[in-house]
Amino acid sequence: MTDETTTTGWTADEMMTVAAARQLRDGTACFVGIGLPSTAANLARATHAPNLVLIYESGCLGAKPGRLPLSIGDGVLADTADAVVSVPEVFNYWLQPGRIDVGFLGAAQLDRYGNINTTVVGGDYGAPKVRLPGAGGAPEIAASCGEVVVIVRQDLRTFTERVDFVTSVGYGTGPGDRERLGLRGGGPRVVITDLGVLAPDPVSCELTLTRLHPGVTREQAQAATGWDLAVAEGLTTGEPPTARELAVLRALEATKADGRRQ
Amino acid sequence: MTDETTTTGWTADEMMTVAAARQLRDGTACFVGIGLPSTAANLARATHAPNLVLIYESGCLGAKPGRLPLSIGDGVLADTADAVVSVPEVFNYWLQPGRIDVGFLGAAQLDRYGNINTTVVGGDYGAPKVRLPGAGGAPEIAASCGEVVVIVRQDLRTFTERVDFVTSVGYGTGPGDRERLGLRGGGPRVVITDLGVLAPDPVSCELTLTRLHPGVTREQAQAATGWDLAVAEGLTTGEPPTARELAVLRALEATKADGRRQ
Amino acid sequence: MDGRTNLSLTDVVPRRTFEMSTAVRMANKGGRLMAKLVSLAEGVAHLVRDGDVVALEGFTHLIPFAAGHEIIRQERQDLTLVRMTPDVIYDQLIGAGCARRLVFSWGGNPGVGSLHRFRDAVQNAWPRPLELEEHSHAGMANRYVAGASGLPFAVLRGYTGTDLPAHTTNIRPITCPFTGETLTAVPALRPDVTVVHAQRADRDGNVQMWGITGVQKEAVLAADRSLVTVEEIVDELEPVPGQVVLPGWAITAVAEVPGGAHPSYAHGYSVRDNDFYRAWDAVSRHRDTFRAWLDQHVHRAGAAA
Amino acid sequence: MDGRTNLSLTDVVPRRTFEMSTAVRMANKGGRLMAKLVSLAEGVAHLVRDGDVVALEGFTHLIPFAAGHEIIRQERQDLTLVRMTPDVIYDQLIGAGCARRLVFSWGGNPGVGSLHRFRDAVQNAWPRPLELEEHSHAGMANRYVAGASGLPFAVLRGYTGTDLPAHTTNIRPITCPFTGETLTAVPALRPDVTVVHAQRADRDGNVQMWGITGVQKEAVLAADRSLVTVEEIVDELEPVPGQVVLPGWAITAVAEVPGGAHPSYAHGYSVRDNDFYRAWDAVSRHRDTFRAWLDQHVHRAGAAA
Repeated sequence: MTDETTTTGWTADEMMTVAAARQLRDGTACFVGIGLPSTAANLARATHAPNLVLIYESGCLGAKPGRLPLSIGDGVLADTADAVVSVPEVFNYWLQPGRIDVGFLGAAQLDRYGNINTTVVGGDYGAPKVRLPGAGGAPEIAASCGEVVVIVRQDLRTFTERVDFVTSVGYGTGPGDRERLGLRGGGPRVVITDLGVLAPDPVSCELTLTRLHPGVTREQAQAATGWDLAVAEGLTTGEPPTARELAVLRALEATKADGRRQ
Repeated sequence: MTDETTTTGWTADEMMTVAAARQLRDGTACFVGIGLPSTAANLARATHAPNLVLIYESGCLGAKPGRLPLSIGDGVLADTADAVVSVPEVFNYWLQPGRIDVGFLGAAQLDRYGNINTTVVGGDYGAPKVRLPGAGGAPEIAASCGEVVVIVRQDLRTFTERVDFVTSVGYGTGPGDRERLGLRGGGPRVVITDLGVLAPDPVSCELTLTRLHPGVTREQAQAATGWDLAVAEGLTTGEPPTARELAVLRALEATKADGRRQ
Repeated sequence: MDGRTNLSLTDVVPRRTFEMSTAVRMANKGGRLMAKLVSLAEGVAHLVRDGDVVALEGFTHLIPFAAGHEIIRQERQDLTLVRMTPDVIYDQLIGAGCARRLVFSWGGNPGVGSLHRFRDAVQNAWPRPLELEEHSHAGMANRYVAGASGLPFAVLRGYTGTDLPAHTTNIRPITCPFTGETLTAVPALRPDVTVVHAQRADRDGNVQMWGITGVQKEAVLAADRSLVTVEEIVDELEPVPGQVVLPGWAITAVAEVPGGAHPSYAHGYSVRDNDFYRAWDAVSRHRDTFRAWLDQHVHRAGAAA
Repeated sequence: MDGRTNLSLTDVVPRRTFEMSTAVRMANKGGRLMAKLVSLAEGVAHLVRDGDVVALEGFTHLIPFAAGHEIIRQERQDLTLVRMTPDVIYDQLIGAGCARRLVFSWGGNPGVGSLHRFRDAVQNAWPRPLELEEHSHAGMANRYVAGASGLPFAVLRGYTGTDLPAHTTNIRPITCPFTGETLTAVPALRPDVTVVHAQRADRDGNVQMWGITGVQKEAVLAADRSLVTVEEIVDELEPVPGQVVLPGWAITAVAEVPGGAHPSYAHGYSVRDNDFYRAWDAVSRHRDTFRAWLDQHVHRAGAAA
């Protein structure tokens, strides 16, 4: 989270997290990565989606952490889970058959078809300019969850015409690609950024700006996008964070500091 | 067990069970089926092999039952096991990789190469004269244990030239067959019957009479065998049950009755 | 059964994930349903249908006998019965005429002997013919694993050299793409409905079982629909060593049926009634004694409940 | 370490079951060995060899840091390091120059950021070049499962459409022999040695762990040899909810190393030292600060022990 608070009383990261949390429907099962996805999912659970089922790849099914974990394997996740299963089981019995409604992913690079790179940037694979952590659970989360929500800060470095490496498939090279590849999940339903919300066009599968966060212009969004950004006809401006959302989010963030000496 | 006690003070079934128990070395891991194998394995554990590790296909690893279970899933097995694992795990992680030293099998029919039938007798598969229980864990026990011990009553119905159905492979049609089939366990090392002990000839793989129980003649053994029975040059007569073996075995058998109302 | 468990099941939907129909996906879209608490009769009425592929699992322990009896009482027909060890529970279902086909790996009365109703069906087609598809335990267990994993098949070292592959198309060779080695493939089991018994559930339908848990988790997760009978429904599932917990959202319905595993047992609640298993040999040996038993202990017991 | 644990390891034999040499099979014939209780230094000296394929597993929880430090102190070379999440522990081993090759699925400092020693090795070949073989978590987990199962490969729905298969020959398509569907195969992982940390062992070397148990069972069972460090050795393993028990006869050696997972944690014994993970970012960012840390906290700490 950046510390820069806008004149409207919240930061762009806070707006992004709140917008992402709002995407999560109560009673669904959500495969959660650490960082922004975990924060947003726990915000959703603490506000409008008390029955959101959080699945962490460490094997914690239905975790109900009272504070934000720093890692996907924090003890609080196991302590509060409905069941703790092995890592092979979480991938084979729970993710792979399509039991998880929503996969929640971040990205180092994202292209217009929602493909994600978290592996290498620049140079070539054997000698990259920047070596990133790699795939983790993401390729199969992107393939097998009912749908994918991407949360990522929008800038020219991240929103690239082509990702340098396809770590996780969005819509591939366009319509029909997921079906051709045999990917059974629905793919990215929405991309939440610090500027607004993008969704794939139902025909072209291209990520299209559908909503701006309050105070953000479409020009700002285009300037932060490395391709000619499609804008939805009915482009709207989203609701700002409510006082309750902000209060809960900030209280959650404060627990992350507590967790340092858990 | 038959109730017919010989003049020497033990039944043929008792002699068979004692002879089978003696085949189990202390400290080995043994995959145990219910019935005679379970009785013999528990007799071994109560006498010369206190560290015998009993594996039951219900997922009980290292069970130490104080009484004979009636089924492979009796509660006493789970209560006394070092670990209870799922049924897929016991077959995939424990049996299949060859972690179990000895597989202990019974048979409805057995041929000269130690192949076992527990599926159908007579008629054809679709309309058999006698429908038997089937394979259970036996095919993979026979394939993957370090070695197999067979315990079976010897008579013309059971010891047949050819089994009507190969449920579990011994030496197939003879030397080299196990290797050709890719079976990684050693196959039947010994067959214990109520008349004596047979072992595969090292060259021909044919089951060969190597030992008679006290009071049994080679003619009796041949008369109970549906093929021309090979007899080892150094055919010996085994030791009768010791007083301790008999006492422990009878005490164990008595617990089976106790178990009726466990 | 217990009055508090008779909620309606009309909105229960299949859970076959990717194989779900569009209509069902839509119905499920607003949120994942927790398992419904139902009566046993309701659960069977709504979830077990004529012609279904039905798995009643439980490896000696936790066998869902009460649910099997309810299936007999509701006179389900043409079932394909799936079970690693079709012991006394399937002897009863087969003898009652519910089954058209049996997929299994070991059909006996454990520690006692043969299943006479099963034999009568195979050898004499009584009360109706019974098709068999026969596997090994390792093969059946892996077929459930594949089903639970959303894979079309599983790979194992199994069946090689036996006569089993000659009698089904569901055992085939497969080559390792790395070593060239030949192994064995079996197709996933995907029952229409799986029924298991467990010790406890909470009011959200989260199920807890312990002791020998066999292949129950896999059988439930492999199925389109699932019904779990439990010894008791509790407010809070106290953790127990050796427990397997199935989240309520992975289960279709839960019914409280104390003693629902008898003559099998529920670790911590009851012990195996070995006398029953021994007595079954005589009861089941003849059609008349079997029918009399069925009438008295299943049909009339149900009417009294 | 503790005096009671320094039994000799000279008769410890590999456990690669069917891949065991004949000599080893004969040596093992008389009976299955229980896990030896050893000191950490002995365990690493006898079980981790130059050039080995080594897996140190533990998914955030129960990471065997102390064993990793002992490997650094004993200056093992040319290791192929295998791990789903080569986080701070492998950053240390890579920075110390022990590794030639890394097989992994996610290399980061969880919740903090990048691994600077890992990046320096990949981007600048410091202190030596590091070959990568890169997978997804699902692929790595299934590779361990195949290893534990004695199978040459595993099948999953994975990697499809990504650029990962282009960079290794260890991701290949496989066709379902029943449906014709194309899936993905990955080869079994069979480490020469796996090292894990657990809460407890008894004197027969039976090991008990609970909480998040990750892929540790599979990693141990997949390996030729195994070393388990534990918080304590006890007379009796009291059953605990969520426990995984590994029988002593499936493990090569056990060493009592209280706090051996720090800065990771052992559920019920310690908590994750999140400050350490955060501080590692600065410590590891530069070669000099890393070397100073290594000298003070690994080399000198070992000399003092």
